Parts: sequence; C-alpha cells; structure tokens
Amino acid sequence: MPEINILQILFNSIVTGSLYILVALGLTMTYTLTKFPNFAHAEFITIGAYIVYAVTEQLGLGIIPGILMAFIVSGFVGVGSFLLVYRPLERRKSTMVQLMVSSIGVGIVIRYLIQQIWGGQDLRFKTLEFSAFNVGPIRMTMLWVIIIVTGILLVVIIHLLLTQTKIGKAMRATAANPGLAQSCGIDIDKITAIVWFIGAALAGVGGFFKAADTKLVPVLGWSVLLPAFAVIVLGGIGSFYGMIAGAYIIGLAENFSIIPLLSLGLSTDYKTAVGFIVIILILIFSPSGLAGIDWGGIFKRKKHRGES
Amino acid sequence: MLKVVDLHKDFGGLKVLDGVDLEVERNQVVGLIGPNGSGKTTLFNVIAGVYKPTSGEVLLDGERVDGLKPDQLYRKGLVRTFQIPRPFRKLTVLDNLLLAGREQIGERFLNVFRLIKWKMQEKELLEKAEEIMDLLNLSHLSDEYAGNLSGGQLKLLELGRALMSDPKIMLLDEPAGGVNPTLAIRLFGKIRELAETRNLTFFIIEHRMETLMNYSDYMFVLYRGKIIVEGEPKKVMDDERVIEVYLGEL
Amino acid sequence: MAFPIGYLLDTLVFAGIFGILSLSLNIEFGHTGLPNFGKVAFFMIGAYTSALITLSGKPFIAGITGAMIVSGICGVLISLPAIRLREDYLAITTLAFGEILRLILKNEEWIAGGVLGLKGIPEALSLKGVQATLYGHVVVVYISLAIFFIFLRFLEKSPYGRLLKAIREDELAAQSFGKNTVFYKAQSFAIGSAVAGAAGSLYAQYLSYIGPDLFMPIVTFTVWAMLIIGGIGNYKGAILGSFIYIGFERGARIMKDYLHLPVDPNNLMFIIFGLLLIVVLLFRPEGVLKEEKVKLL
Amino acid sequence: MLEAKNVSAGYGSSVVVDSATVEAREGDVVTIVGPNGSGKSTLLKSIVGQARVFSGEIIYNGEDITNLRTDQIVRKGIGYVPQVENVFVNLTVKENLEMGGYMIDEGLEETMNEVLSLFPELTRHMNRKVSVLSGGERQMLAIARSLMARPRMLIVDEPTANLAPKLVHKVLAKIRELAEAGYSVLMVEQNAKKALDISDYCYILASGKLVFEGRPKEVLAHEEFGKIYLGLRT
Repeated sequence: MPEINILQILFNSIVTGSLYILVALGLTMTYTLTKFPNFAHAEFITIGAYIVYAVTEQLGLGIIPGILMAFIVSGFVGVGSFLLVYRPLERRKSTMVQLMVSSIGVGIVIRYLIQQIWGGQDLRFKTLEFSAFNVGPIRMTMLWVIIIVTGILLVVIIHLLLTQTKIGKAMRATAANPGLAQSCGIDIDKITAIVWFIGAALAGVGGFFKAADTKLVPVLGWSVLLPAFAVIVLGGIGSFYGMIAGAYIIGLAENFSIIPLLSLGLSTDYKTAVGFIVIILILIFSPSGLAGIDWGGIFKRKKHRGES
Repeated sequence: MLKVVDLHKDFGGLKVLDGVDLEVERNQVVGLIGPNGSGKTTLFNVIAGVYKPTSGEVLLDGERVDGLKPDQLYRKGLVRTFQIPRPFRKLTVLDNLLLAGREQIGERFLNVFRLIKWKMQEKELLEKAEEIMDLLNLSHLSDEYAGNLSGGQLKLLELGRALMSDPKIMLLDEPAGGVNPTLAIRLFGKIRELAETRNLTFFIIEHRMETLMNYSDYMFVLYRGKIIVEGEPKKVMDDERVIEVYLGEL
Repeated sequence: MAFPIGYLLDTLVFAGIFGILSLSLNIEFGHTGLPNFGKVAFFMIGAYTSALITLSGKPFIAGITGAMIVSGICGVLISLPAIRLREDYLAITTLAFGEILRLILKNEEWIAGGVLGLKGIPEALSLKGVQATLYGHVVVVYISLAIFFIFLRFLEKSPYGRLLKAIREDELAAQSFGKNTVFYKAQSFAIGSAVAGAAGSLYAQYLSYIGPDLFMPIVTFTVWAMLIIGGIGNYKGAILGSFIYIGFERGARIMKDYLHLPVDPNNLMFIIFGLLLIVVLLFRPEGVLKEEKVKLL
Repeated sequence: MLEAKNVSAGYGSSVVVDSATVEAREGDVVTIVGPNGSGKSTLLKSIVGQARVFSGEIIYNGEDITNLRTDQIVRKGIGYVPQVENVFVNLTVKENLEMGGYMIDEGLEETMNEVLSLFPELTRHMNRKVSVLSGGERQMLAIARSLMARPRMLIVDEPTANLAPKLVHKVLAKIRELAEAGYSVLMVEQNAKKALDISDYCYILASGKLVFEGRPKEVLAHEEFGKIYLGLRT
C-alpha cells in the first residue's frame, strides 16, 4: 500500500470541493426556483469547457477571453433553455417528471451539437501548461490553486449578491414565496431568468476547470452531475450555505475514501461512487439534507437514555 | 359505535386537540362544528388514521383503533371522505366506485389470471355501483373520467365511493362545501335517507349550520381542541357559548 | 450481409428488445406513477445474470428466467426504501443506483469480466447460417414481446391494474379505501424490473457480448423518450415509441452509409430526437397514442 | 375609495361569493365578518386579483381594477396582507421591509423610518431572520411590509388567525392605529366581536351572501346578531 499523505488528500479535497461549488451552485438555484432537477445542467457544464477550448486553442485568443466567452455562452444556453422549454412547460402545468424528461431532451440536443462541432474524441488544452510544484509536503499545480481561489471568491461574491444587493434579495424572496414576491412588485419572471443565466454561466466555467484538470469529452458534464446532485441534496436543496458545506464534505469524502478503498484492496475508481451513495442515504433517511436531521433530537434521545 | 376518549394531538408543541371526548351513536347523523382552526379536520385525520394521536383512545365498537392506518381502519368498517375531493382523475366514475369495493379477489397479483373467480365478484360490485350511481344521480356520468366532473358532482362521487364499501360508519368532511345550496340540501337528504334505510352512521364536519340543524340528530361543538357543547341541534344552536365562540369571545 | 433483409431483421430485434424495456417502464411509471430513472440497472442485471447462466452451459430459458428473478428481487430491494420518496428524489436515487451498479461491474473482474465484459454468450436459438440465426432472434424476441404485452394488458384490464392506476392518481385516497399502497408499489416495481431483466437477457444473447459501457444512463433516458413519445400509460404506445426511436436511429445509420451529408447523421438523429421529445412534451404531452379508458375483461 | 359592486367570485368554475357589494371609505376600518366557509376570504382575494371575478366590478378611486393581476393592483396603491405565508421566512426583518418597498426608487430609507415609527417593536429585530419571530411579530411585520409600498389602502386577510388572545387585541389595536394615521383598511375577520370594536363599518357574509351591514354598534345591538352570524336567520 502506498504511503498516505494526509495533507495532500486534504488539499485535493479542497480542490474537488471548490470545483463542486462552481457546478452545483446553478443546479441548486434553478432547482429551487423552477422546482425540478435539471439534467441538462450537465451540458451547461460541458458547453463552457468547449467554448474555452474554441477560444483559446482554436482561435488562440487566450484564456481570459475564453473563460469570459464560456460564461456568456453557457449563460445564454441556460436562460435559452428556460425561456424556450421549461417556462412554456411550466405554463402548461407540466408535471415535475415531464420537466425532468424535457431536460433530458435539452441535454441530448446540446450534447450532440457539441459532438457535431468538436467531434467525440478526447481533447486537451495544449496551450495551458500547469506545471506541478511543491509547497511543503503538498504537491500542487497552478490550476488547482486557481480552482480553490475561484471557488472561495465565488462564495464571497454570491454571498454579497444575495445579502447586499436588491436583486439578490429579490432572488431569495422569489425562491421562498413567489406569490408574495409578486405582490411586492417583483418581476419574478425576470428574476428567474437571471438565475438561470448565472447558474448555467458558472457551470460553464466550472466545466472548463474540470476539463483542464482531466480531459475534454462530450460526457464531461455527466461525470460531475451526480456528485453535484449529491452536494445539493446533502446541503438541503435551495440552501446556499448548505451547498457550500455539502461541496466540501463530498470533496473530503471522495478523496479520503481512497484510504479505506486501498486498505480493502478495492479500486480507487469507487471514490466517484461516494457521492452516489451519499445521495441514496440522505434521500432515504433525511430528504431535506443535513439541515433536516434532527440533531437536537438525536442529542436529547441519547441524554434521555443516559438518564434511564 | 365510535368513542373518543381524552384525545390529544400536538404538532411541534402546538396543542391542536386538547382532550377531546365524544361518542357517536349507531344509526345517527352526528354533526361536528367549530370555528376555523378549532381542530375539526385534525380530529377526523386522527380518527381516520392519517395521524397518530399524541395520547388518548379511539374506540370502534368497543375496540381500540387509535394508531391504525387508513387501510386497516377501512377494513374495520370506517371510511372517510375528504374536504377537498380526491378522485382518481383518470379513472371513470364507475371505476372510481368499483375500486372502493372491499376485499377484491382480482386485486391480488396471483389472482389476476383466475378470471372466472374475480369476474363473479366484479359483477356483484357492478350492480352495487349502479345502484349507488342511481341514488346519487351519477348514472349518466358512469363512463366519464372523474377528472372531468364539476365540484358538486365530485362531492357526490366522494360519498358514493365511501358507500361502495358498506361501511359501518362514515366520516364526511364538509360533504357540501363549495356545493350550491340546492344540491347541498339534496345531499343531506340522501345522507338522512341512508342513515335510516341502511343502518349507517354518519359523523359530519359541516359549516352550514342551517343544514345541520335540519338533518342531524346530535351535534358536537369543537373549540380550541376541546368539545365545549354537545346535544340536540336545537339545544346547541340556542346555546350562548356556541355563538360566542363563533364571534371570538371566549 | 445482404443489405435490406439483414438490416431489417437487426432493426426489428432492437426495436423488440427496447419495446420490452419500454413496456417495463410503462407499468412502473405510466401505470403506477413511479418514475424509475435507473431502468438501465435492471436491464443490466438481467443481461449479466442471463449471460452468466447461459455461459455456464444452462439453456436460454434458464437464463431469462434467472434474469427475471434476480432483476425482480433487486427491484423489490431498491423499491422498499425508495418508493416512499417524492418523485424527483426517487428519480435521482434510482439514477445513482444504476451508476453504482455499473461501477461495480466495471471494477470487479471476478463477477463478470470487469471492463472487458463477457464474450461468447450463446444464442437462444442456435440455427445454421447467419441469416437463419437472425430469423431465430426475431422469433425469440417477438414471442417474448408478445407474451409481455399480453401479460401486461391482462394486468391492466383486471382489478389489479385498476388499483395500480388509482395509486398513481391519488395514493392517500387509495389507502383510505383499504389498499396497502406501499405493497402494490413495490410489486409494480418488481414486475417492471423483472420485465426489464428479460429484455436484458434477450439483449445479451443477441449481442453475444456485454460490457459495462453498454449500460450508461443514456439507455434509461432513451427508454423514457420512447415512452413519452409513444404515449405514457398506453402499452401499445410504449412499443410504438420503441419503433419510432429505433427507426430514427437506423435511418441515420443508413444515411451515413449511403449519403454524404455535411453533418454526421448519427449526431443529427440524436439532435432531432431530442427536439422531438421536447416538441411532444410541449404540444402533445400525452404522446402519440393517448392513454385509453380501460374496460375490464 | 374602494367599491366592489355585485361581485360574484370564486375559483375555476365554482362560485363562492354570490353578488356581494361592499364599500370602503377613506380613513375607515371596514370589516367583513362571517363564519368559516362564508366566502369572505374569497371576496377579499377577488379584490386583489387572487380569485376570479365572474360578474360585477371593482372600482378603486374611480378606476376599474376588476380582474387585474395582483402586482398591478399593488402598484395602484393597494397594500395586500395575505392570511398565510405573508412574510419571507428566509429573509431578515429589514430585508422583508426592503422587499415590501421593492417598487420604490427613491426614499426607501425614509419610508422605512416612517413605517418603523408605526411599528417600533420591529426595530430591535431588524437583522434577525423572520423564522425566529413570534406569531404576533410576524403579523406586525406582514402589515409593515405591505406599508412599505406606500399604499393608501390596506387589504388584510384575517390578521388574527391562529394568534393567542392577547396578541389578537394587540394586532387589532395596531390596525386601528393605522386608520388614525390616515390609511384606509378593508379586512376580513373571524374574531367578529373584537374586530367590530375597532371598525367603523361592517358587513356580515354567510354562505357567500351578504346578510347584514351597518355600523358596529347597530350590528352588535341587534338581538339576533349571533343567529344571523351563524346563518340561522336572514
């Protein structure tokens, strides 16, 4: 069994968690506002990565314009699918399952458009070289550092947006009580569209980071969609701060699962299953996520037993 | 017939039922009234097994039935209807009624292919359903999806489904709510008739006092989770306390 | 291989197998209202079980029976904790279950060959010559399809089927008429899973090779698309949906072989199919064949 | 100021309110009372665009507002306080007030100070989440929130539902205070007697029909009031 570097695993966990924040944020926001799990979110993630590829590798315009374009294009794809598909379905009083299936349709359309444009083979970011270096016992690359910084920055920015700006507060108000928001004069259609834009845009940027760290394939988004579901389900759907906690917990669980897997002689591939198992356990035992667990109750019951 | 003893139900510290005692006698039409939020629907939900009581007893023919689930209570002869009708929208009116029949042989997976056996029972159910549709003037809608019925027709269907299972006692939650007054009077007429001709017992939540006055044998008034007045309708209606709780004085 | 007939038979076999899969989703979702987004898991369980049984020398009938039993049991085991969940949670849970299962089969070589999968799975009907064998496949698949279709229609036209539909419409109301709905939901899930297992068994013996990569979530989504397009709650619609989809897919392949288009026909076919799914949901949400009023036998 | 003339209203196709006429005059507290199921909440909802008006008309300051959307009606200067879910539970008190004043472009601060001067008890909770407030405080906040849009008229649906008796008195006193401060109020109440104490005029609704109207004193003095109220006399 190879030597285990706990600090390295911890660092990797933070990288994974930060990436999950990027991809899960939009998923939880649209889930809350439009009330269905959007499977096409996977393709919002994928499209962003390909746009960065097109701008930096194919057009040679550099990474910053690439990320900006990815943000914009993914955002428009997100808001476009909301305006053209999900909102009309909502207005026709479609069921949640119908919305879910429609999002599968949207995902298929986008995925094969991507495949048509860029082909189905693996692509790599050749112009972006991230050489590894050591900080104490931890080996890292610049990309990983950027992912962590982006994740933290994003948390701060979204926190400020939601608590300090009028539009951010209106987003929270709409999520909590659309009817009342409307009677306050909030244009909830506009707010919802903005949320779809931001959520998809961030997913696109997250997709780029994921692709830069691994490789670029049309199923890129799918490889992170289920963990992203795990993150938001764990944090409690609709809870921004719960989502952040969920992202890092899943990040830690995935990376630390290597230790028991290795000691049991199992494949480390199973670390990707950690998220799936978390989803199943959480949904079955505490469907509202960590927040839904009656922590006080558990505590009291134990105390009570102690007394008797 | 139905007896409730010192029934309590809390929802997270909120005492919705605070010691309810009542008894419904056989073959009577018994009304339950009380202002909004007094706990009427909660009382029904506890008796019908949707919620477990926090404490207290529910007895059906002397047997403890509190804590039993809706399907178990059904088998003991207690059926309830919902304040807001809950039809099976994409089943026909006839199928809605047939479904409510009890102990159906053909509902067991392994019996599905014993055609002759379940078809005989189905025939009996069909006769009964037709009789009920006749009684409730639903015959012309027999083949219509329940989802296409009007509010008043749905109320009748609720009642019809409950009748299908030959219950001993029926709990009706606002059977005439949202129904126009003429139909409401007809509906209560039917209920009265059923109680007298079919050995049925009814326990009814209703807010149309004038209707209950004319059609019930006995009344309970629930207020803040307790029965505060009971008796014959005339007596209850003349009771100052009843008017006071409705006006918010107590 | 002579183009028309070989192609046609192959297409028919696929349409038949996916038709069975689509039927299995219809009893769960169309009929009982349980959105199973892990359909591929039970398809996979059936394929692997059947492959392992037939590879050990047992006849196909043992393979398909075993596939149905194992898939059905797995269906019950998954459903017991999961069917109490809200529909979106049920969907995500079953989706995750499928992925876990695929990951296990991929990584554990000792179960069924890991990434490489299983090769040389014997056919149900071994006949002389490629063409004759192909006809044999068509016969086996369509006999199975006919059996499942008749079986499920029989269920639909019995008080049992009426009850499943009532649960779909309003579970609490069904309970208050004395029906143990959880029990019935688990049964529906078990039947659906067993039928999906049979489809898996037919798939394995037809391809003679199976591997984890054949059982990606896209398979589940395809089946959903078939059912939505064909008509939710209508068993004929479920089969029709499969024919529409496979027709699309094969049409694209033929185009690829015979036409020179500026776009890859395979991509084009998925894009059109995705759009078709959306258009159906928007403008004809009940599907091509509407759910019918069912008269009992 | 506000007049609903011969209004029949309900949901879908079912008629709950049958040809009711009510009027609210400037600076008055007008109360509609009636037992549950009488249709009084539906009447109120039809005025603010949350239930359908089948026939009749609703006139506000000479303008026909029948069947407009809620936000359009709110923009015309009518504040609406629903019976339930009338605050944003995941927002702080201050944020709730800000959302109430969402349409105000200038002078949000001043408006908030004005509103808070009417509800001084809210000031010490400003940065707290609404979920920690008591039922009475929430009700106060709901009313305060609706005032943030600077309405001239308030429509309040059962402000005392599910409140402890002591709080009932407090909330109703506050509503009277608002009328003194110049707002017109149209409310629906089940706590009939207590509501009448603070009202200038009242209507009694039973089974969807208006059965009685008048000044509270006249109504309370009527010997058969209780029976009328319960729909036993017409």
